[in-house]
This record gives sequence, structure tokens and C-alpha cells, in this order.
Amino acid sequence: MKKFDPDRPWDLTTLPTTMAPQGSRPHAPVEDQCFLGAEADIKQPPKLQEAVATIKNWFRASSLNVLAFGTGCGAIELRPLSTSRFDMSRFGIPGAPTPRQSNVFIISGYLSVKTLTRVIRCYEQMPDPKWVVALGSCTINGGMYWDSYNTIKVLDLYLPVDVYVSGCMPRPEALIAGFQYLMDDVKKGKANGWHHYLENLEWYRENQKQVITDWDLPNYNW
Amino acid sequence: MSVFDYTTQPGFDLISETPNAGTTVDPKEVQLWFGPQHPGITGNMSVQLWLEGDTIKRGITHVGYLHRGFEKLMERRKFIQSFPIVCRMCVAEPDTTEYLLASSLEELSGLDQAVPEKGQWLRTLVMEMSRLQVTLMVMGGQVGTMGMGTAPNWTYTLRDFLLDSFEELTGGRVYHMYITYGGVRRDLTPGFAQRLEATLDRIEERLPYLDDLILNSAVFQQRTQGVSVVPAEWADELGITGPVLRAMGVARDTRRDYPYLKYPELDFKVCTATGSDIYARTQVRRAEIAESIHIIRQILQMMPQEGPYCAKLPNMLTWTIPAGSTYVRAESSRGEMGFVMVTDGSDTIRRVHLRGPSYTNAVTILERMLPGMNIADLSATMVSLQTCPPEIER
Amino acid sequence: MFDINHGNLDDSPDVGQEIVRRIHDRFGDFPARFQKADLVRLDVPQKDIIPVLSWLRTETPFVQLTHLTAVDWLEDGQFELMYLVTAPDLMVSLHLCVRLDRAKAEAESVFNLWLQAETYEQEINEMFGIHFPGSPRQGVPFILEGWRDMPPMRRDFDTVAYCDRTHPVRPGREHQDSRVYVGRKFGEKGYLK
Amino acid sequence: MELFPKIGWTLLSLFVAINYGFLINGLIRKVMARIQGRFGPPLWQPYIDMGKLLVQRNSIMHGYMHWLGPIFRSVGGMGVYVLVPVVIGEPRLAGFSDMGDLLLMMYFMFFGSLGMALGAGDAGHPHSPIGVSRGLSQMTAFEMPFILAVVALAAHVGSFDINAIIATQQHGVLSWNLFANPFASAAAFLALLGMNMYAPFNIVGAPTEIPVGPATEYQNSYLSLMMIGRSALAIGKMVMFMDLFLGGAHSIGAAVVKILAIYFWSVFVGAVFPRFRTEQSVRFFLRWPTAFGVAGVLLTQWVR
Repeated sequence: MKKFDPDRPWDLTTLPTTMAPQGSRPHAPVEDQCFLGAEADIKQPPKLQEAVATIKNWFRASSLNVLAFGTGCGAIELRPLSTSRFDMSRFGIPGAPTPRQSNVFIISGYLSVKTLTRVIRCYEQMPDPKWVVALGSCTINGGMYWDSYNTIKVLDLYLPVDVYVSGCMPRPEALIAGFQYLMDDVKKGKANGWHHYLENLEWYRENQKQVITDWDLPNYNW
Repeated sequence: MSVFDYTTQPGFDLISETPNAGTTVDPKEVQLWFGPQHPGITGNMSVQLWLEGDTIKRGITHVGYLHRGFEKLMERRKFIQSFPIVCRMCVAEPDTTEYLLASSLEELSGLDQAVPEKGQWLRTLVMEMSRLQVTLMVMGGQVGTMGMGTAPNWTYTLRDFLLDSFEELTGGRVYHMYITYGGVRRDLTPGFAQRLEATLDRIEERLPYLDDLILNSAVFQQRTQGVSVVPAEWADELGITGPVLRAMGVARDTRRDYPYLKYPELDFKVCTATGSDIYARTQVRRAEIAESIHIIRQILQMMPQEGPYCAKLPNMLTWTIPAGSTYVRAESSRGEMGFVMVTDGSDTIRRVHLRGPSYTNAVTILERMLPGMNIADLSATMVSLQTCPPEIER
Repeated sequence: MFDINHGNLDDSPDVGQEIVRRIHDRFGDFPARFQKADLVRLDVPQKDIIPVLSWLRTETPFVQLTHLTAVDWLEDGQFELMYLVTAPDLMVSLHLCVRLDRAKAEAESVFNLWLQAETYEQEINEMFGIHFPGSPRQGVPFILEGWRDMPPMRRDFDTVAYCDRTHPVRPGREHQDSRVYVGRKFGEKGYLK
Repeated sequence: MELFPKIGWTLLSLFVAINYGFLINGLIRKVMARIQGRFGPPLWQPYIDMGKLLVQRNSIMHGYMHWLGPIFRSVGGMGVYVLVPVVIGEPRLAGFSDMGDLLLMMYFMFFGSLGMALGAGDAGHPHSPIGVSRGLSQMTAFEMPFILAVVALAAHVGSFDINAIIATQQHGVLSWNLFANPFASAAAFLALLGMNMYAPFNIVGAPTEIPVGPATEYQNSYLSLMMIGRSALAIGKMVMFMDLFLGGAHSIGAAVVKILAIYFWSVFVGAVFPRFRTEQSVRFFLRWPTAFGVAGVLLTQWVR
């Protein structure tokens, strides 16, 4: 897989620079089981590749299926968001009932350790590329649960977060704004936390195993 | 004791991941996790099911996905610092827990008579609005679990107009942090009553259509009548309260039986239905929507326009409450919610425990209703019992 | 419902006084505190609690267990179990409080009297480490998963220290413990022990 | 018409039909949203969804049978469509209707669902077999009134040939089978509610019970193939109903309008009802619609 090239930020398959150390694992086992759509070794002229990537990213940004998993209290604002007052389907953001058919994971608030296990499982089952929107102050730095023994404090140690929406709890308008940031980033090819996750799987696993004491997940959840 | 290990505890050998461990597994059974990632689950909880075809053989409820340790956190915080976090205990209906905390602390500090008249009226108003918005949400959600999108969209929007009123009154859409020690935090804004009245009119105008879509719908009746009946003899044994109890035809309501705030001065009836099935519970909720609207209208008329809305508070930094214990209760949309409050004379709470109706509804009742249920009815049953996980695990 | 010695409980003007008098007659002179019109607190010794509860459950209108919870009195070396038993038709509740030895945290289960006590006892077992022999699901994780530390609701469990040890925080976030903060800002005057 | 031009025209017609199916799908989402008081997604949202599904990666495969499921489904849908004449007297839009009859069409309708069931059963997720068993039992139930209705029409004409059935309806509006044999029409249009899988008969993929049912494990490109198959099947079914009951169409415009009208019959019913359980929907289809179907057959005999 290609390394991050600052000259081609549109390319979703290159690596971003965020806080985790890079290259702890060459690549997660995508290529072994990737059945369709593996575009790693296709030789194409860069111009054409860039144009194709732009079109692909536009499609990805215009149809974001949100996984139906209310992980925290922010989930109560997702129903108003999807119903008639703040109808989010007008942006092409419907809900998706299973991880296999969804693209965006809304982490709606604090994550208890028990939920984190399920969240990791669901996140890894989602097809690439996938994005994480984190709601609320508690995903950023613990919020008002900074001294709670059962919630994690910093979400991006465990999952790659593309957009944070702050507030407790964030209003539906704030979430819509967050989605617009996400769409812009996806269109520019900048929202590639999923790829960062694959590249640094071991680092993430180490962090995850630090809080999940009875780790019984497989190496990677397909 | 630094590291606690279950293996050293008595009863460790009773640990079993599955119920009836040791019995042979029926090859016809399929094990299925209903949740936590599931569109039909209420909140973030899960039910582990053993299915045979569409029929549930048995199941266990798993909670704890939302545990934040509120009771521990509140033991560490000063009294006034507990108010912002207490409303997070029940996400859908934060005002009940706010009121319970305020009133239990007032009672223990002996200042429960100091709450001004208007503060009490405003508390009653907010609690009743809160009940109304949750009941609307559940009415829509009830039929939403059966695959109709129209009614939930309507009721959620109506609820959203109520949330606008909350926002105007308290500054927050979902978490209000409005009821504090000694009264409430803000006065009414000018013209609030008219705007709330308009919202109530709007809800009332839509109610006949909702009746046609939900209660009068032949499909809904077929789906719900005689389904998930809670036997009447469970009522006392399991301490059932709220709409689940009133759907059995038992007219018990904390607002009337243990009068608090301004409810004794208000004229309302306790809505009951017969049958104790999902349909009866929906009927009770439908009647309670009308009753709540009626109550809110009365409150708006009877509330004094002038006067203080909050008592004079002690210095919050040095405030202590004498040792004691109490139990206060209030009627939420799900049933009786109560706070056990224990203080020890210091500036923090010694122990606080939320008693919620979901606690028995989601675990004890649901698990006993599961065998023989069709998996198609599980989601509707959970909504009709209003299993609210943040209140179970806190 | 009907007691031969005393007559019907429903007829008495003050149900709280009456039920406490009957408990005193039958079981012994437990300290009682009449807190509200609908709440009486009784401190019952551990050996008497099950007889009192079974008597209330079977022979009086106090048929509902509204809640069961525990308080950790670390200074006294004791746990306190609080049973709230309610007579729904008479609208009176009894708060029965039992002190247990903290070192030997074991209490008798009331699962046979109330089905729902199963869940309460499961939670108390998990959160306080009090064991209820005979109750189903003792030791089965209810809320926590993979918990290896001491039960978190005990007073000597320090949640901040646990967080510092287990959950990394974002650089730049300060702990604002209220006591420390008040003490720093207002001096000893604001700092209360 | 020669075979090869015919194949060419049929493929072109199929392509247009699939696109029309996509647009109708977008329109349905919009109309449903408006009934619910929402603004709704754009009309071309199905195209965007389709494009997105094609550029996402598939991460898991459950064996070749699982992969073949959507292919069977699409083949079934396309098979129905190529066998129906869209516009009367226009051989370029008649497809292969002269080579097959109603029985073959119904075979294709079964074939798609059965193939999908085979593929979905391979997924290994408990939701899939539950959804498959629900779907197959409901399908068996609604096929009963539908077959009775078809038999009634065929008995009236004396042939299963769809062109012959159209030909009997060309004597004014009242000669349409919708009015000529109202019992058979009632049976068939009630069965259509079940075929289209809108509420109250959307038990197969009920999201709040067994999320998306048989298609639980299907991912991006599989889903896009299923979208294509569903569009073809939907348009094929609507054209078949138009030919059977609404007297066919004399122009493309009339066909477009009639297809839309038939489709929205089930959409509007679906907007205002919750869904039945499996046994309730089976009971529903085997009660009044079947009685209507029997009455339709008897009516045909009586008219003769």
C-alpha cells in the first residue's frame, strides 16, 4: 500500500498524519480477503487516477449510511435528526441497520468499556472506507465523566476519529455541521482514519487491550 | 485490599455465562444477540436469545453498556456539583432525576418548606412537560418498531416543538439542569405560556390522526392485542408501577398516591386500561398524553405570575447537610422513580441510589416474558415496557 | 392482611405507627424513625431481618419490595443494606436498614420472597462485593465486564486513581477535583473535611 | 423481427426500465418522506447510492453460493421483464413475449427469490435463515391468490399467452380485466402488496426485528447488483400487471403512467400501516384474497 504523499491529498488510500506512530504494521490483512475493489496495484496515469479518485470520493461523500448503534446518550438526538424536523436524509444520510452496509459510525457520547468491545467489533466489520463521527465532550477528553472508572476518556486512542462534534449534548444542527465537515473531508480525500487504523493496527490493539481486560476478540473482525 | 478477584469470593463456582449451563444444547436452537447494535433495541442494551425458528425459547437481558458510575461520581462531588450530572441518569427524561435529587437534599437539610410557591409550580410544569414529551416519543416508537415510519416522524416532530419550549425555559434541549436546590434556575420568559399553549394545540390537533394511524389501525390491533401480557399477579411481586401497571386496570399513580409538588391542587385522572397487553399500554399512554396536556394547561393558568422562583441558597462551597437517610419518589413516564439518599453530615452525598421502573421491566419481567414470544414482538414489547438502559445501570 | 391480635391494618388512622407497633410487639424494640407521612425507617439487627421481611410479605399489605440497596460505612467497618418495603394500597413504605460486618460481607437472600430481588442482589454483589448465598446469579457479571479490581462502589475504591492507572487522558486536561480546587482558591475556609 | 436486433432492442429496453426503476425508487423515497413530513432525499439518490456501493470495498466473502444469490435475483428480475410486452403493437418493445407465457414469468419470479434464499442461507448469520423462512412462507401465501387470478384470466382467454390476454382488453376501458373480472383483479392487487414488500407485508427484512433479513451479510457490490435486480423485477411486475389488468399501453407515456399508478398503490398502503407477523400475513393472503381469486375463476366460468 502506498505511503502518504502530500502532493496527492485526494487519494483516500494514502496515510494521514495524526497522533499514532506510523508503520507499526505494514498493512492489515485486507489484501488477503479483499474480494472486489482492491485498487492497490492498478497502473494508471496519475491524472486519470486523480480524476477517478475525485469521482469516487464524491460518490462516497454523497451517500453516507449511518450505523444504527446508539452507543451513548447522544443517540437520543439522532431520532430528531432523522425525522421530520431536521431531516438528515436530504443530505443522503440514511440509517443502515447492519455494519456490513454502513459507512459512518456515530459514537454518540462516552463509551463504557463494555460498549467499546462491541464498538470495535462493529467498526471492523464495516467495509472500507469508513468514517467515525464522535459526538460530545466525553469522547474528546472524558467530559463530565473524567473520573468515572468505567468510561474511556480519549476516543482516538482506540478508534480513528474523523470528525469530533463537541457539546453535551450536541444539538442536531451541530451534528449536521459535523457531517458537512466530514463530507468535505471525504471529497478532498482527507478523511482516511480507516486507513490509519489498518496501518497502525497494533498500536490501536495495544491501547484497546489496555482497557479491555478480558480480550476475546479475534485479531481482526471480518 | 488492592486487587479484588472474584475467584476468591464465595459463590464463584456459580459463575456461568449461559443460563442452564450443563444442560445439553438443542440442535434446533439458534443463538442470537438482539443488540446492542440493533435498530430495534431500546437504547444500548442487549438480549441474548435462543431461538427455534421465529419463536424465542429463552433469553437473558444484558445491561451495563451505559454504566458511568453516577452513584460513585456523586459521592465524590459537592452537592451543587451533582446537579449537572444527575440529569444524565435518564437520558430521555432528565427532569425527574433532577427533581428527585433536589427534593431529597431539601428534605434532609430541612429546607423543603423554603421552596417558593412559584418554584414549585415551575417544577411541576417542567416535570409534566417532560412526561408528555417522553410519552409522545414512546407512542411513535411503539408503532415504529412494527415498521411504520409515518407516526414516529410525526410524534418526534411534535416532541421537538416541546423541546423548543424546554430550550426557551431552561436553555437546553435535552439536558435541562433546570431544577436545582431551592427552586428552579430561571423564571418564565415573557410570552412563554402562549407559545407553549400553541404547541399543545398543535399536538392536540394531530392526536386524532395518530389515533387513526395507531390505535384504530386494524393491523396494529392484530399485532398487539393479547401479545406480551404481563400477568396481574406479578404486579405486587415485582413492584410494577407506571403504565405497565395501569394497563392491568390498577389505578395507582405516584402523583396521586404520594402527593408531591403541586399535584394535589391539580385536577387529573389516573388513566387505566384493561388487558395488560401492548395495546392496553398504548391506550394508557394515549390517554396520558391528553391528561398531560390538560395538566399543563391548568398549571399555566394557576401559576402565580410574580414572586421568587428560587429560595435563598447557602454558600455552595461550604454547604453541609446533616446526617440522615430518606427516600423520595416521583412519577416518571415509565412509573415510579425514587432516590435513596444517605448523607453523613459532610459536604458530599454519602450514598445515592436511583430506583427506576426499568430495572424490573427490562430484566425480571422481560426475561420471564421471553419464552414463547415471537421474535417479531420483542422490540415492540421492549418499547411498551419502556426499558430505558441508562436508568438500569446508571 | 387480618391480624387476630390487632385487627385490620387498613382501619388504623396512622398505618406507620401501627405497623411499627406490631413489629415491636412481635420481633423486638427496633429503633424507628417516622420521617414522613409515607416513610418509616427501622433499624433491624441482622438476625431479625428475614423474619420481619417474610412476615411483612406474607401477612401484611407490605407486599412490594421497592428497592434494595447497600451503603458502605467504611469508618464503622460495616455495610448497611436498605430494604424499602411498600404497601401500595395503604401508600406507606418501611425503610428497613440492616448493618452487616464489612469483613464478612454476607447476607441472606430475599429472592424467595420477591423475584426481583435477584437483580438487586446481583448488582449489590457486583458493586459492593456483598454475597447473598442462595440467590441466583451471584457472581455473574451484571453491569461490569472483565472487572479485576475491588467492587467499585466500596468507599475505599478510589476512582480517580483507577482512572489515572487505566484510562489515559488527553494531554492538557487537568483534574479539577472540587476539594482541591476550592482549597486552592479559597484557602482553608472553603476546605471542609 | 430478426433475433439479433431483437436482443439489442430488448437489452436497450431493459436498460431504460432499470433506470426507470431507479427513478421510481427515488420518487418513492421522496413521496414517503413527504407523507412523513420530511423533505426527503434527492430524486437521484438511488444512483448515488449505487455509485457509492460500487466504489466501496467488499471485506468479506461467504463462498460462491453467497455471491451467486444476487445474481439469481437479478436474473429473475430481468427474466420477468424481457418476457412482457411494454407497448402494444411495437415489436421493438415487446421483448420475448412471443416466446414465453405467464407460467414462465411466474417461474422467473420464484426463481429470483429462491436463488436469493439459497445465497443468503450461506451467509451464516442467524438473521438470514430467519428472513429466508419468513420470505418463503409469505411468498407461498401470496402466490396462491395471484395464481388463482392468473388462472381466471387465462381461463377466460383460453391461453396463458400474455399477448392474447392483452388482445381481449382492447375494447374500451370497461373491457380491461380490472373491470371485466373485478374479483381476479382484487386478488391480484392484494397479492401485489405482498410481492412489493411494503408494509404491512415487509416482514422479510424488518429492520427492527431481523435487520434487513436475508441480505444481512451482503455488502457493497452485491447490494448494487440486488438494486439492479430489484428495479428490473419491479418494473417487470408492474408491466405484467399493466398488461394483465389495465389493458396494456398504446404508447410509452401511457406505460409510464400506468406503471407509476400500480406501483404507488402499494406505496400508499405501506405508508399508513405497521407490519404483520408472518403467520398473520399468511392468514391474510389465504383468506380474502384467495376467496376473491376463487370467485374470479368462478366468474370466468359463469361469463362463458
